[in-house]
Amino acid sequence: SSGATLKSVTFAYDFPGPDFELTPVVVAQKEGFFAKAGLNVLVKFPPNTSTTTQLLTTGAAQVGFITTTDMGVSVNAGAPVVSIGNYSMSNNWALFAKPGVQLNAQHIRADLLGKTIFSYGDTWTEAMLPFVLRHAGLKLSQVKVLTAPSGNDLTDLLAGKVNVSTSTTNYETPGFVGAKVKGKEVQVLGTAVGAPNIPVWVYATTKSYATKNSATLTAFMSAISKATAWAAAHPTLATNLFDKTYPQSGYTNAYNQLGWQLTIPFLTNSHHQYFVQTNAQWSTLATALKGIGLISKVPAPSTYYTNQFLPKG
Amino acid sequence: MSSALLDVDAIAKTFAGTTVLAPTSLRVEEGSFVSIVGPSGCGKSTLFNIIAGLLVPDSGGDVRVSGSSVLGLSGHVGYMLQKDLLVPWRTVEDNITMVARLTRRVSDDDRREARDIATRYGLGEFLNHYPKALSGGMRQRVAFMRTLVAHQPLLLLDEPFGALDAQTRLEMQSWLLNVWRETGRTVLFITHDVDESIFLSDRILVMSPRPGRVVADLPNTLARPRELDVLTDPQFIELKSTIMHLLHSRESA
Amino acid sequence: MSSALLDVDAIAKTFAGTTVLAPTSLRVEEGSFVSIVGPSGCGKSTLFNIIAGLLVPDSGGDVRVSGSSVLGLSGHVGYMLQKDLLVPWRTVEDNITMVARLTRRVSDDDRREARDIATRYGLGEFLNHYPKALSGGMRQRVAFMRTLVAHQPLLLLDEPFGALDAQTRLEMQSWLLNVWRETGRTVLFITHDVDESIFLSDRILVMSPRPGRVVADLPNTLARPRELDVLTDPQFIELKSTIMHLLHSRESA
Amino acid sequence: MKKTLRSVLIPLISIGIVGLIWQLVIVGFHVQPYVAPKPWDAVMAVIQNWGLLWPLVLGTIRETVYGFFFGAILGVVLGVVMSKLELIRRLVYPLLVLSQAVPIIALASPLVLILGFSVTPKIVIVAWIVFFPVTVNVVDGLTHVDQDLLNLARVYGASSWRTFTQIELPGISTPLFSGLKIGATYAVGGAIIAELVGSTGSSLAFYQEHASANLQTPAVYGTTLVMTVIGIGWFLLVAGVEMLLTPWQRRNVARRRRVARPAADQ
Amino acid sequence: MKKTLRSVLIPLISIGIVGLIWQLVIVGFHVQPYVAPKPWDAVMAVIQNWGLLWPLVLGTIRETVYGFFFGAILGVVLGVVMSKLELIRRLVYPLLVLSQAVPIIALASPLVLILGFSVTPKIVIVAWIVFFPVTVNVVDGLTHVDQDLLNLARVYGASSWRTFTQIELPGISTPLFSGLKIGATYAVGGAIIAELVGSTGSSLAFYQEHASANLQTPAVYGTTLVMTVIGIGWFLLVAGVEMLLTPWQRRNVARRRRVARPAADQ
Ligand SMILES: Nc1ncnc2c1ncn2[C@@H]1O[C@H](COP(=O)(O)OP(=O)(O)OP(=O)(O)O)[C@@H](O)[C@H]1O
Ligand SMILES: Nc1ncnc2c1ncn2[C@@H]1O[C@H](COP(=O)(O)OP(=O)(O)OP(=O)(O)O)[C@@H](O)[C@H]1O
Ligand SMILES: [Mg+2]
Ligand SMILES: [Mg+2]
Repeated sequence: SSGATLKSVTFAYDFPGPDFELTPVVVAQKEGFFAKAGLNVLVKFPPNTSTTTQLLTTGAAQVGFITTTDMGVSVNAGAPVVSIGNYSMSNNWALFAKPGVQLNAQHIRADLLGKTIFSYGDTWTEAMLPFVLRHAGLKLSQVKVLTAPSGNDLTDLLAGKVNVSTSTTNYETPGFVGAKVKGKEVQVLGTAVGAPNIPVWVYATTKSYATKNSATLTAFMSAISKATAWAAAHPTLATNLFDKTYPQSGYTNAYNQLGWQLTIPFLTNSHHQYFVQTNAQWSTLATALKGIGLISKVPAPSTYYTNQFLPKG
Repeated sequence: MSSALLDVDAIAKTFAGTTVLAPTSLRVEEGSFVSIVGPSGCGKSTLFNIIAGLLVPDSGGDVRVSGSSVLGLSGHVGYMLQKDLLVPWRTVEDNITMVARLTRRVSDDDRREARDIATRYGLGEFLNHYPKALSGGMRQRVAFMRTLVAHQPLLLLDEPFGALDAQTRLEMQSWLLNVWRETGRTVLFITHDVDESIFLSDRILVMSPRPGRVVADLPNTLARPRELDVLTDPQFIELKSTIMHLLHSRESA
Repeated sequence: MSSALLDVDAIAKTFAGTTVLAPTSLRVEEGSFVSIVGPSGCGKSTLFNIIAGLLVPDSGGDVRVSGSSVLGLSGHVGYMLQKDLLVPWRTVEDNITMVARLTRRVSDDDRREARDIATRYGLGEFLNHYPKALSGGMRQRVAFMRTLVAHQPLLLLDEPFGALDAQTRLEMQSWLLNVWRETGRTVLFITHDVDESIFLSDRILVMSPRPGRVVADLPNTLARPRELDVLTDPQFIELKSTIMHLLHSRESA
Repeated sequence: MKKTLRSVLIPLISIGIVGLIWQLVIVGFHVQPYVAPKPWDAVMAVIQNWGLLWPLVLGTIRETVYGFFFGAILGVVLGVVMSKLELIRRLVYPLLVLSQAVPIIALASPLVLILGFSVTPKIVIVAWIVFFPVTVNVVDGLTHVDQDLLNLARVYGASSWRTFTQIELPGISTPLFSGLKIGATYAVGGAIIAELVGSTGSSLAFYQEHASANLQTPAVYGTTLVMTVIGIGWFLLVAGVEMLLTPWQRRNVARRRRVARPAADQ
Repeated sequence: MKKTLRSVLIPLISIGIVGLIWQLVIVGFHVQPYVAPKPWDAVMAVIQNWGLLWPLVLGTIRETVYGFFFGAILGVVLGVVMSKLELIRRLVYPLLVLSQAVPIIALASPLVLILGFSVTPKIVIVAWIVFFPVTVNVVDGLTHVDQDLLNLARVYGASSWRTFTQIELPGISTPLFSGLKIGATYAVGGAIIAELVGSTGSSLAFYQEHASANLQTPAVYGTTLVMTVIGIGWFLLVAGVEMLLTPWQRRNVARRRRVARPAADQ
């Protein structure tokens, strides 16, 4: 079909620049999944990591990519946004130590006691860390949390300035590889030390757009579903496509390859399903956010999401 | 209404409580050459600044040029200030044409005139020099040339020749007299050189020490053109002694 | 080796290819008062700047004070420059004590001296004024006071009284002569006023137009102390006419 | 008295006008509170959390003050040295330009690696930002100090130090204070960036970042208000010191006969 | 000729020295490549990726140039208006200080939201950073222009415009160019921050940001080198223009008799 008949949709990413988590969208653009669904999708990057919600609510974008914690606070702040599908189905947030340094789920208390933990100050880490500390039987005062929104956790970790860094495995591991440090990285998944196993990222839109553009959103999710499956099946091709689309991203192909490959396992649940959201994931999240005081009340889980646009079957 | 070109009427000036210029009146007929002498700090430059519109006098007085008040206005006189106020970023030639540059487009005629007089009065080799490379007397001459080429009918000259040697000073004086005579301009001239004041002017105003006021208005009827031998003329000598006496009696003033 | 306090030996100065000062030599005996007259731009100030160590002359010459070379050195003279170079951020009192301030701690004595002479010579009411609030003549007097209280044995004065009225000038001259006589200082004095040069000095050096050089070294044996009536002394008149002649014959020089 | 009142009132009016425009935009364009708050809500967010904010504000002020002083002193010293020694100027100038052309963030991270997460790197970063406008203005100012006044000092064989304190320093007061005012204004911004690169415990920057991540726009804008107030205050302080130290710029007569010897004369 | 050579050689030497120290630190302290690369590796990272970098560099230069020009003009205009109109100065100065005390990042995001992701917000941000030092220096410079020269213009009834072009503008050349040089130096840093906040994908800033996330330190430091070179180049350009436009600062005699009428006289 010709461009003129395609419906334009602006997709707001969660980070000011492109990286490999954008692969499904790129594949959907470049392999024609969007076009076949009658869509012309344009990617927009926010000026900083906390503006995606504002891009959506001000109409600058129609569909967005955001963390579930951002969804939590946005809804709490009264922003009329709604999640229309998980991007990842489980929690790959983890603690990392310098290669060769002791970090083990079995004796996590001893490994963390008195240590310095790096955090970007992101809401996700803030929400997860209390679970880990509680699990380890530690009070906040028994560790040192370093917050550095403009820092670089890997450099600080490798240079020995912090003992533990926090991130998701798909971003941290390629970084380690890029650093060419000897020895395998030491990581402990948050879920192994008490963090709830809930998705980190979702696709979202505004309530009004969802009401008026149900067909478009269904088409979008259907195309993204096919593209995600294709990208998971052809990781190398998909990553090359990403690199070709964003040649000046500054990331190496190796980094993107590894990053995407490490992302694939988190995209599906135990039933090999994409996207499907549950009441449980949202109420767990909301409770956690309320627990650290980020939101004032725990709303019904259905406030956050709808599965109505997911591809059938 | 009088036919005086300049009519200063009861002008006084007080700086922060100190009266510098007592109420002073003076009239200058069109085409006349009037000198002002007076002790240092008596308010001569202040008077000029008021006439030129740079200072606003205490309320009550008025300054009229050709009958209309110019209090606080400017643009009606050619004024050579006591400092040789050259523009540091302009060459000698461009400093001489500075008044044109400040008021309109500088024409080739302006430039030619500047070059001509600079060459005639010994600055021909310095047309492209910046002021910092000039001697004190050369700077003063440039400032004087700038004032003359402004072609204003009323000239205020504040010690224009103070830094010049006798010979150069004579040249400048005769040039000034020529211009004055030929173009019918009116000149108000501050000097500390009593000889000079008598040699040049029609009238000499003597001012008292601070707070300054005009204590004598002496007509000078010596015939023109005056040659150097006028210095020995009895009328000259008498006038000079009158002025000297007025100036020296200041302690009692 | 001579006993001259100042010995200027074949000093010349060229600015960018133009010779401003032809090789010039002069000797000044300790305790003498020497005047320099010469046309505007002939290099008088340049000569002073070289003696004071502000300018380096062309190679070949030398300047000796008390027998030792001071080429390019400074700190050995009291120098009043042609510009009344007051420090804008200092009051009159502080400007007078500026030399002390530049070289050592200002003492209460320094202050007292400054206040005394300022009061004696008509600036008592202006001790706390900044220079911008002074008249031209007042500025020049402050600069002169500053030079005198520097208490240097060798004084270079570049037209120190050019902006003063006759009466104030007389006061300053007699003060300078007093200081000179009582403290045995040596004075080199640039002036455009030939009367002044004869009235004050032991010797008068006449310089030629640019490139300047000393064309005459005229001793002045008029008896001291000299009163105002010296102006009519035949010796005075002869000396004056000699100097005038030398100055006016410049076209042929 | 009346003058002081005016010099306080007029800036307040202008801030009031900004607040009014802000309010009108929010109301007029129906801007939702999670996009941008009303000015009064931002102010309230500061007042209500003042207990929490105050220690953070104090921390930022401390970094600003120390950083400004070190930066100002470094700026003057560098400026003086560079204006005196041609070779040093030529060698060092490219490095100074380099130091400012590099984005601060790119510098801040290695600095934190070297100096740790204490207050030190923050002071260093503020000083790093502050010194540059001071140095440029001091270098350019010193190369244009009135040559005649310098000659006066030379005639009497004044030492370099006395020439500097008596002639050069007062002679460059205008550009020096221009540089200091520019530096003072940047100091807060520098402290904020430095705080973003790493703090153990809390900081004003992180408080804001956190509020931003959580869509608490009143707190975000409120924090910006607080930072701005610190910046304006610091600027005014420097401008006030300039007024105090350069009386000859505004007065014809010095205020009064000094009785005690001023320190500058020693 | 010899002088030009020297003025190019000495900065190069100083950069060489920095490179040497850098190399020595890396080798001497066994700094791992993921913390900081050897200088030569950084240079190589630039050379090898030049094809990729060049368009990004061009983009950054474009933002810098436009932003600088708008900022410089705005700075001069604001400075002039503020120095002439006391009321405007009092009203506007707090806002200017405000504009700089607010961290750029905090401003950049709303700006990008309003102006979109084009080159416009980047130019605006660069101009925003550049104008301030210019304005402060112009305001302070104009309040201290030689009163006697202004009087000269007043005596002859010169218009405000001619007084400005003939007396005030040349009279503030030193502080004006100090401000412009400071602004020129900041311009690149401003462009980089702007790129971080408002680029759709490709920009020098993002190239670096991602290289940093990659721990490709040679590329990170190489990009910094490139940014620095742009900054130094821009600074030198402004300094060169200053030399050209203010011959009276260095010469005793104007270079030659002008034949054509210069534009300034019109
Ligand atoms: N830096 C310079 N560059 C070029 N020429 C200069 C420089 N300084 C002075 N001159 C020239 O040197 C000559 C002598 O100047 P100097 O000031 O010594 O004269 P002077 O005898 O003191 O004159 P006056 O009586 O007018 O003060 C002048 O022609 C002047 O233009
Ligand atoms: N801005 C000012 N504030 C205070 N006093 C001032 C100011 N300007 C001038 N004066 C004073 O006014 C008086 C007269 O100054 P003016 O310059 O008119 O004197 P003058 O007659 O020109 O003297 P001279 O022959 O020395 O040039 C002086 O005592 C001076 O100190
Ligand atoms: Mg006067
Ligand atoms: Mg001279």
